[in-house]
Amino acid sequence: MNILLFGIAKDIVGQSQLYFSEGEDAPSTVLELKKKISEKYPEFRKLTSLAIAVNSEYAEDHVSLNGFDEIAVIPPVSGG
Amino acid sequence: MNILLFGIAKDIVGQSQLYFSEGEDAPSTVLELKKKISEKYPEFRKLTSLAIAVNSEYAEDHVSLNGFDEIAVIPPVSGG
Amino acid sequence: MQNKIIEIVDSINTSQVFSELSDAQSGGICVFIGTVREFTQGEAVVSLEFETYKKMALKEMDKIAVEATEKWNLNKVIIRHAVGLKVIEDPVVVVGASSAHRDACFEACRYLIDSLKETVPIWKKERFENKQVWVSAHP
Amino acid sequence: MQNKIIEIVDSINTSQVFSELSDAQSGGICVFIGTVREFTQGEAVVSLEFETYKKMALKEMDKIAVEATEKWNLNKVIIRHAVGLKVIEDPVVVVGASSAHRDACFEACRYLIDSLKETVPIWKKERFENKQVWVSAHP
Repeated sequence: MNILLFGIAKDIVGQSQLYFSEGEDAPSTVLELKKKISEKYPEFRKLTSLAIAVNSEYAEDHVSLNGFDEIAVIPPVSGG
Repeated sequence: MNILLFGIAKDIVGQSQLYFSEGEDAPSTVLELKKKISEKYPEFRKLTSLAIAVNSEYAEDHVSLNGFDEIAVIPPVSGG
Repeated sequence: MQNKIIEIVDSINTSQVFSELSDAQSGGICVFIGTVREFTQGEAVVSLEFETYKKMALKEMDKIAVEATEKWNLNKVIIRHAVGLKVIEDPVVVVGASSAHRDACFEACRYLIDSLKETVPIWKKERFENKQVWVSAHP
Repeated sequence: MQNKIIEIVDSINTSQVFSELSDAQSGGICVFIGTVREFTQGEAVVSLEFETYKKMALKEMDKIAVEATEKWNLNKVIIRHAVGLKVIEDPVVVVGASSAHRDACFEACRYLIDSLKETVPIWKKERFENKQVWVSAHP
């Protein structure tokens, strides 16, 4: 399972994608993904907000994830 | 005393200026001017509003007029 | 405030407006352009003709610009009106402002056009197929 | 609504915006342009760098444009954002709308920029002399 990283998320992780091997390691919901990355990279806890996009749409915590989805970490946006 | 006419005021009078000879004929205040032109050209009474400018500033009814002033009839504006 | 542009012109070039309002201290520019539209209350407009009492109109436009800069923290302000014969889609008026934050330029821009329509001695005659009307002249 | 322009570009050409929004049924066009300003909270900005999740950003921009046309009676809508390195006075975003009367285009224009700043996945890094900061990342 590949997770796309943008903006400060990319800086925190130090690379533009994050990889979870299928099976035990991979998060099964948006909420689980948020928890996993916040545990591994505590800097995420300091952000104003943290959203996850599944197939390029904002996804709520209960949404399930699978390896075919395009998943992205969306740190606080600041366009304009 | 020359009075500049614009927009529909010009159409009502049929020319771009109105002339009052000094003395008895000439209005001495803005209010008198409004009365005089509305009597002579009753079409002015049908307008939404009627303002007078003295030296290119809106002038209230009590303002006095003299032959050296630049006086203009300002029918309802519709710029923009 | 020296950074204001107040003009009555024969024709408006919309491509230059943003560079005229651009400013290193501004994060936002808001511009309103009034254009000639094809229908007024269901009737097809052929053209508009704008007339002005230029000396007074420039004074009134200047007052509005000064009032706006007193009400809001603006870096640049523009009020430019066209006169003469205009056809469908022609720009007839441009108002705009630049400011550090967007609230000020949005509110000022709205104020500029609303005030212009109330006080500036400019008159518009609408020409239709079979008649012509001085706009707002009659109730 | 087919009359909408939704784009993410490398650089914005402000001179074409009004002709893109012009329309025979419109009497008003309102445009907001966001530009890079020199100071943020008293500190001199050297440059801004914009990054986006393009596929999702275009979807979100499209949603905002559709919402605006549902809320107001608009003829044309534009939302165009630039990405990459930007310096002082560079335009970074253009939003705008045209409508028969000015109320609709003013309100829609404000809605477009406010919504864009809330939901569109675009990120801005401010570079100062001695540091760089992802805007809004931290409380």
